[in-house]
Amino acid sequence: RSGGIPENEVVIYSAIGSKIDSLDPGNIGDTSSSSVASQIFECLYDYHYLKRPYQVIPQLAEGLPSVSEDGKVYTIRIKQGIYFTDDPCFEGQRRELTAADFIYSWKRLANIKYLSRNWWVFDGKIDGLDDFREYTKSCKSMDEVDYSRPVQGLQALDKYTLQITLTKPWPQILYLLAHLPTAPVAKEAIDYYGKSIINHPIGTGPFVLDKWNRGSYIEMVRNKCFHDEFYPSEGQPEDLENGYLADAGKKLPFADRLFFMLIQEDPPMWFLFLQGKLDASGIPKDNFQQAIQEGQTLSRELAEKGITLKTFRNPSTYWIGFNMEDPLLGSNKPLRQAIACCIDKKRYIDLFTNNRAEVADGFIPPLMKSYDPDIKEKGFGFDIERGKKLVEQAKQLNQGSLPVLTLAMPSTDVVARQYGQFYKKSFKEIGLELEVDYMDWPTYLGKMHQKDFQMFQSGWVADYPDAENFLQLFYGKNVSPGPNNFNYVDPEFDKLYERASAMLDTPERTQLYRQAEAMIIEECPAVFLLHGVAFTLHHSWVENYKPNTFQYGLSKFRRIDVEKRKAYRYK
Amino acid sequence: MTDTHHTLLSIRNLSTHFYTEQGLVKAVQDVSFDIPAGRTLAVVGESGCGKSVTALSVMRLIPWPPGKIVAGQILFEGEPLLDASENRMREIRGNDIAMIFQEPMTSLNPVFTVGNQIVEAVKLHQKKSGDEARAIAVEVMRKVGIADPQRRVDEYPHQMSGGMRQRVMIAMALCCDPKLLIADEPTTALDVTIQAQILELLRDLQKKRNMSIMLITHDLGVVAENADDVVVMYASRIAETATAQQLFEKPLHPYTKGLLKSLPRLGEKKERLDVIGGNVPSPLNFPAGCKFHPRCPIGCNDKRCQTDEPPLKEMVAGHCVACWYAGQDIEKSKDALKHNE
Amino acid sequence: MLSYIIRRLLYTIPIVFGVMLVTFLLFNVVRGDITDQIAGKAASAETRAEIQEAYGLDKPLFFDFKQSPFTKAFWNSQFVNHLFSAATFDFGSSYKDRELIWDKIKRGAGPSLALTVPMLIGTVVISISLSLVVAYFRGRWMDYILVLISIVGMSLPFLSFILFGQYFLAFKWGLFPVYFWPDLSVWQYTALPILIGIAAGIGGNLRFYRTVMLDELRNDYVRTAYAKGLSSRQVLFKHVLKNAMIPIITQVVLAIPFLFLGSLLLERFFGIPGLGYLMIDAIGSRDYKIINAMVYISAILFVVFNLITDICYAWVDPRVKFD
Amino acid sequence: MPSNIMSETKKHLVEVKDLKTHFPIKAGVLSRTVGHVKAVDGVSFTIEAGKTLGLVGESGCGKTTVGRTLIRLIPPTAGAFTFEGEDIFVASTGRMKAIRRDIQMMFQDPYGSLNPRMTVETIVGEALGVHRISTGNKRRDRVVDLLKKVGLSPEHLNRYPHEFSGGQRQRIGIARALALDPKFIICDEPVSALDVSIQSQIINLMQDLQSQLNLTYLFIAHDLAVVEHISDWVAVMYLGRIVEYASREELYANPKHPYTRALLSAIPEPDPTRRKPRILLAGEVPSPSNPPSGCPFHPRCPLAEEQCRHQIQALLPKGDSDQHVAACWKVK
Amino acid sequence: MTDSIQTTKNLQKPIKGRSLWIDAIGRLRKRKLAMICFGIILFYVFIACYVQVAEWTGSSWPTNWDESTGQKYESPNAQNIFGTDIFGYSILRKVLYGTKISLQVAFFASILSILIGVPMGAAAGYFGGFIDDVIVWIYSTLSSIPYILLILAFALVLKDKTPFGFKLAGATTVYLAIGLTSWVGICRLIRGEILKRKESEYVLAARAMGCSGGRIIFKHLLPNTFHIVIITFSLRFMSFIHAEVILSFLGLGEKDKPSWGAMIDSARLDLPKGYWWEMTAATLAILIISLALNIFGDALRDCLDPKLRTD
Ligand SMILES: Nc1ncnc2c1ncn2[C@@H]1O[C@H](COP(=O)(O)OP(=O)(O)OP(=O)(O)O)[C@@H](O)[C@H]1O
Ligand SMILES: Nc1ncnc2c1ncn2[C@@H]1O[C@H](COP(=O)(O)OP(=O)(O)OP(=O)(O)O)[C@@H](O)[C@H]1O
Ligand SMILES: [Mg+2]
Ligand SMILES: [Mg+2]
Repeated sequence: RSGGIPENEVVIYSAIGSKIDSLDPGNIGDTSSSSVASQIFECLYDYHYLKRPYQVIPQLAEGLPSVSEDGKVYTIRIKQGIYFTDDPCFEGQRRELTAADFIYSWKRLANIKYLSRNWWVFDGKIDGLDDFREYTKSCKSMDEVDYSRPVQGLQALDKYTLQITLTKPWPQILYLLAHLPTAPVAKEAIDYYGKSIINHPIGTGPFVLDKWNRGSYIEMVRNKCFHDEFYPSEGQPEDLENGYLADAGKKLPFADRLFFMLIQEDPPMWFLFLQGKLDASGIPKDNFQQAIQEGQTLSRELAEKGITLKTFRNPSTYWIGFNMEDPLLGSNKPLRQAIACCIDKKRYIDLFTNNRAEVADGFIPPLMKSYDPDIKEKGFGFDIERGKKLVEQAKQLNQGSLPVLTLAMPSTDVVARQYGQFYKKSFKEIGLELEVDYMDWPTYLGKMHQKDFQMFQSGWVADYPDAENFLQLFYGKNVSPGPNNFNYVDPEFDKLYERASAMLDTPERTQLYRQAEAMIIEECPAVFLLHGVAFTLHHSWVENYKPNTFQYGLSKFRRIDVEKRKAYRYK
Repeated sequence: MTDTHHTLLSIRNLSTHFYTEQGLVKAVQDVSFDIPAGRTLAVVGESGCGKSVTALSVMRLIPWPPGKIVAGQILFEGEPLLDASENRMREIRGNDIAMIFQEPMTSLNPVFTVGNQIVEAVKLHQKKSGDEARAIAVEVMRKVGIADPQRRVDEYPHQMSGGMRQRVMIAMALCCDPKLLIADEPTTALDVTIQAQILELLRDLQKKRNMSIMLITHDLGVVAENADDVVVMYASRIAETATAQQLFEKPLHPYTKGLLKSLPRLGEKKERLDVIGGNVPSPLNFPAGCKFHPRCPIGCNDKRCQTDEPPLKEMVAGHCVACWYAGQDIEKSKDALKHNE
Repeated sequence: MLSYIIRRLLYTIPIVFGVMLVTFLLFNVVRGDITDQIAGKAASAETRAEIQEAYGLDKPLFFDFKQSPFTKAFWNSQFVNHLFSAATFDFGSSYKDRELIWDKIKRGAGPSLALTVPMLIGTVVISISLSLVVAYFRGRWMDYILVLISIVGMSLPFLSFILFGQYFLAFKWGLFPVYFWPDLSVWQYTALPILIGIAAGIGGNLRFYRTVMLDELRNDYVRTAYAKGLSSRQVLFKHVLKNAMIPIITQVVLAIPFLFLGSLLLERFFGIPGLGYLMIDAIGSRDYKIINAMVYISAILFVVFNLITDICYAWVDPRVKFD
Repeated sequence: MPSNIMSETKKHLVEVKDLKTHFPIKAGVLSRTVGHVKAVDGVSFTIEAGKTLGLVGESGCGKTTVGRTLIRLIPPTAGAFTFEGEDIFVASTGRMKAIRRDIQMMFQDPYGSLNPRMTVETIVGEALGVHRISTGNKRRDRVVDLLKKVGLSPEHLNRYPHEFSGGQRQRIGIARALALDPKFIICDEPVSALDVSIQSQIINLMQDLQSQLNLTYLFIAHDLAVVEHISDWVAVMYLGRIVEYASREELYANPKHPYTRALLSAIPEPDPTRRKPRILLAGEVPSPSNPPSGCPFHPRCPLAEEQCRHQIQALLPKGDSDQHVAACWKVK
Repeated sequence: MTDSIQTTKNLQKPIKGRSLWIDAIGRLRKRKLAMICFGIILFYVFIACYVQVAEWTGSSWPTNWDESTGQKYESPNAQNIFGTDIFGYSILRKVLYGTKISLQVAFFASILSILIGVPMGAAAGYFGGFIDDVIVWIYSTLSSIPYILLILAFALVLKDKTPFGFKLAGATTVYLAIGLTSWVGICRLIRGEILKRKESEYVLAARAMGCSGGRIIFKHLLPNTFHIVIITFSLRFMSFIHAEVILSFLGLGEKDKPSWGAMIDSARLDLPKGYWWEMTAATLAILIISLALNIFGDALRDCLDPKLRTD
């Protein structure tokens, strides 16, 4: 093959839909970048590739952490013999991963001069780290910060033992230790490359960056220094018959080279997939009809080509939020509820998502353990009559007619406009008038931060499989500019949240979560619309393709049948 | 035109019309004449009588719309030009028949140097290299009396005086040694010394290369000195054809007579110049019968003149005239008219 | 003339200054600042403050008039810093991904130009040639058909050209690659987008040039040229074309500065890593530094090419005088 | 300038003093000025009100340039032009507009000077509008009147310049210049493209107007017979300078300068039987950018001597009258 | 003048003098195709006005475009001649309704840009010197700033202002913003044309006659550059129809009302799914008016060129 790729190499081609801004794990904030950087960097923990519900397993750590009685001190052993990939910054030495690297990386997150977007991960959680952050404020620049300054809560007991002391019990830390921003980086690399570190990601993962043509593609090759890692030998019962266990116990990764092609438009992506140039693809909205038949199975045409469809739930919920500080909406519960009644969620899903979603009644997505199967009864379904009645109540409450409401829409594109039209029409059904304010993302963010809006369309994709991640969105201390954009403050809810979030995963906690959810539904700071369901397609030559919504570094599991692909391409 | 010279260009019953908004302009009607090789034919006549249009018709350069050659035949060396292909016309234009346009100011391309425009013609027809062509261009420019031609070749038309532009046009037409030169008022913008020089040059070329010239001019002095034959046109028709000698000695058509009379002559002390009374008829609105009759001392009273178009009759050998009363003394004719009544 | 050129080049200073002032104002007054964008979704107030400090966004927009103009503080404003960065061609790095802006421009300019330059040349050459043909055949079927085609071409949205071209020419018939691919050479993956760009651009250009040509075609010098025995081709492509050059130059030369900005849609649909999206992206994400750099470069290019146009005017048409 | 011309006690309508107009010659990519075309190089003359000065001369000697400079279409390089006692070259723009009502020009290039997108009516009538003289039907009547005077018919009112023959265009130009009833008309070859009968009509018309309205003409022409007929005074130009200046009778009867003589002898005779001897000028026509030293005519002059090659003689009275001046060493 | 030329005997009443424009209109009348095209343009304008009036009077048709008349994505059928869109709205109604916004924006913006660009370009070209410098400075500055940014700024500045008691809202902002930013192109073209023509003899003649600079520009020079103005108008017109949507995109202008540009924009998502009718309907609407406009423009151009006049 041309392009300087050796004939016998196994190459995986994937598409990414938006530009990668950074491959520095400390500063990564979007899923595209995460899915690329996760091939290079590893965290202490990871999710199991096959098992469901999602389960955290050690990655760089030897095992799960040992937690102290009070739930505040975590002691973690790190695997020995894990090396950063070879790089000029290590001056020819092999560089082993140690506990100190974690401490350095996390202090770096805390370093305010580094301007990380991921400080929220540890914000207020680790003993002494906030003081370190305070200290960095006094430094003139990023380089001046003295990383040798001790932090009480981050101790390396020995070369391979890491001890974390929390300010309060926080069981979700486990998930965050599987979150890419906490991946370790080497201080030598940071110092050596300085500002251009963004171009030189140096990690411990299965692949290393070979070429990064920004705005075009990223090429990675197998990391020669990669530690031993093996394909999982257990999974769900059905995984065996689905062939996911054929490679059990084999050394990872299977591929020699990865290409991440930046493809921002759907048509070329779809064409490339059909031509066999891309190994896997989502289904563009445009081509859904072509790919998926009635009843959500793959169309004959594609099935004959050997293409396989995989569907899976996303831990996501989308909603129309209300600004509870808005003088009208905040004090008019019937109005909020009326709005909740007026939206035909089924139709919404049908029109805009090709039915790739489930109706949401509450905010906890069905894939989470704490999802309440009876939620339907509690929520506000589509009911015009009820909506009209509620509007009457709302009018009374408002002592007169209702003014025009405005909705902040974080996008100006066609789809957003269609949403807008849909909402307007729906509001009209129950006699409300809606004005939709389309704006670009930064403007929207600014408005959110300044609480300068009435309603907004938004959603949340959970960072980890714990409903706490949703609950915190309504926590009184998290109001804007924090994640609680509803500016919803309810002392009772807060108490509930505080209690539940410090608990380990028990049925009691699930109960509390559901109780909290019910409270929110009743108070109605948001109209929950839908939970996402993802559809992906892959070609017959891709083996071990099991979707996983929390884990990003998946390329290492994939195996490619090169001959089959060749045959397809040249057909 | 009883001559041993063979006929180079022969125009037969040529009619060219313009289809304008206000109506049909019959700019040339039924015009026939011959130009023998090596001779000069002068075309004189009223301004607007169709001289330039006749010339353009020969070149087949009448702009369509609105103009069109509607009838007639033009034979060049026996070849019918009106049937020739556009490719054939291209070979003829510039090479066999060259034309000097009446408006030297606008007829030159404003964005090319005059040298460039001459060289272009030379290269096209003589297959000369760039330097040779330029040398030829400089040479013809010198011949037509342009000072400092080395520098002037690189000037643009707007930098030249009217006379110079006219001489550039002449140079352009002469540079390819055409067999027939159509010169539409070639010396109007030239002073007499230069005019004499240019005419001398033309005569010279004529002698050397047996070139024929169709000379359109108003200057009867130039006609007298240069033309062998003369065609007098009036209101898009031929009024009279004769040799120069015959014409100046004994003009037959009343228009020609009037023309010669109104000529200002050197040394002649006149308070007012003689004119032909009456107005030029508009081509949209020609009078019936003889077109000159409203201005003609006989015609204005004569029935036949007012209704019937006089044909071109040969009165003496080589002297034709289109007038019912040609050859008769005007006074006599008037008497005759009275008799008739 | 030399002094004219020098004088015009000196205009670069007020023009660039004006452009930068206007963009700066637009950006700060109209668009708000970039802090939210950098900070991410859950940033605390202190992070935001820190970001402002790090990027100098906490400085006054213009001069600090409370200070005396002789102190450093007076000059230490955002605007002065931007001017300074422009004057030294040191644009710094992008707010968004922290890459050096020069690197971005250097990397993107090649592909952008590879796309747009052939596109411009193709469009201009083809549409001028066609326009001469059309003007010559004015009023005959050839003219009508080409006019019809060009109007249809103009009415169709650009996107349909792309979708159509990509689907049929590339995907269905396999004549071109569908998209950029690392093992393809530049001319392979730009061929189709160039073709599409030309096809979409010809309509309007053809209409424009046709009008210009028609205006020249009836002048007397054309008659003279025919009288010399030149063929229609020579008359049209030499005499008429040069006289029609002024509007053509205006159209073409002044399109050149924009070439380096690339073509947004084509780049996105064909994966050409050019500069097309950089500007739009930067406006969308308020990456003022990128905008500043791009605007600065295009202002300079614009002034230069404006001057070139004027010199070309005088060059193709000797009647045009400048002093 | 000899005192006898300038020191006339009579008040002159037009006084031109030492007029110079030079065009820069540009070369190279940067169009640097490499020299000057001295198109007009020191020309002085005066015209009494109601009289005609004929200006004849070599083609390219600067006649048009003199005319254009006088109405400030070309900036003068030096000199002064006094019209009715007012210095035109220093007049303000507003004043110029008023002055232009009184000074009109007939252009040598009839076609080029007619706007291709204007009908004859607009072309001829425009000046009436510009100077707020008449509007509407009145204006049209005036235009029709003018057209008739120059031998065009009212049917031509709505036609555009390209639809006319050369002579007809020239007459449109004449009508335009006459529209304003100016006091002074610069006629740049106004009748060159006209056939003799129309030419006579026009010249008669111009003379009639002159006697009726006391018009003053600067009459540039090549046709010496016409010039003789219409002019009171005649100036002969050669290479940017006046070489001879005399009253009509004097000049035609008794030409002094060799160039004038050559000119007169070169007039074609409208009679094929009479061929007269002709003074043929030899040698190169000099160029105004690189004029020969001394008398500009010397390279072509049959009388030229050593002195002519080095020195140029001022216009001095020659012959019987001091009104007859010429610039030649050889004639007394 | 006894022997001066007498007029032809059969002198009819002098024909009424006409100007270039009256002449051109007279000639246009005789061209069938051009008149048909003019009729089409009038028809479009009529629809636009009708919609406007319907909106003022609160009449239901066609302001009821946002009422479902069928299922989503119905292909063209008897009830919905052009089919329906994603919400089941009739595309025919949307096209009709969209006429108002699209025409309004395209017409006014092109006229505005010509009204600004032509005199500016002419003044720069004719007077040269300082005036030229200033105008060149203005348009260089405007051209160097990214168009989107500029138009956004103009639109934001204009939005909801009430100059002379006239509220700028909706489409008005859009066409003002487009018009105020897009005159640069025509300005440059006209400047070039004027530079080329200002030294011609007929301009000298006009100056000699005492015409002022303004008169020379407007009466003598501009009529000779009309062909450029006309073609620019018709080209601009079409590009503005397409561009209108950009501003709506930026959250300005008529937000949720259909215009042809917006229809094309949303239809592009449907096209790959095989729902071709919305795109087709909007494109056809644009195509027909642009054909009409271009053919009419060409005819007008020809009629304004006296050298082409015939019968
Ligand atoms: N393009 C045209 N459209 C309409 N009429 C025209 C056109 N060209 C010429 N004519 C008319 O045709 C007639 C003959 O014109 P032509 O140019 O041949 O005259 P001419 O004899 O050359 O006169 P002159 O000596 O003045 O040049 C004139 O009446 C003129 O008005
Ligand atoms: N715009 C210009 N640029 C440069 N040189 C010019 C320009 N206009 C005229 N000249 C030169 O000035 C000289 C005089 O020109 P002018 O037109 O006055 O001559 P003229 O006496 O009118 O000649 P003619 O009788 O041929 O019209 C010529 O040599 C001409 O080339
Ligand atoms: Mg003629
Ligand atoms: Mg002259």
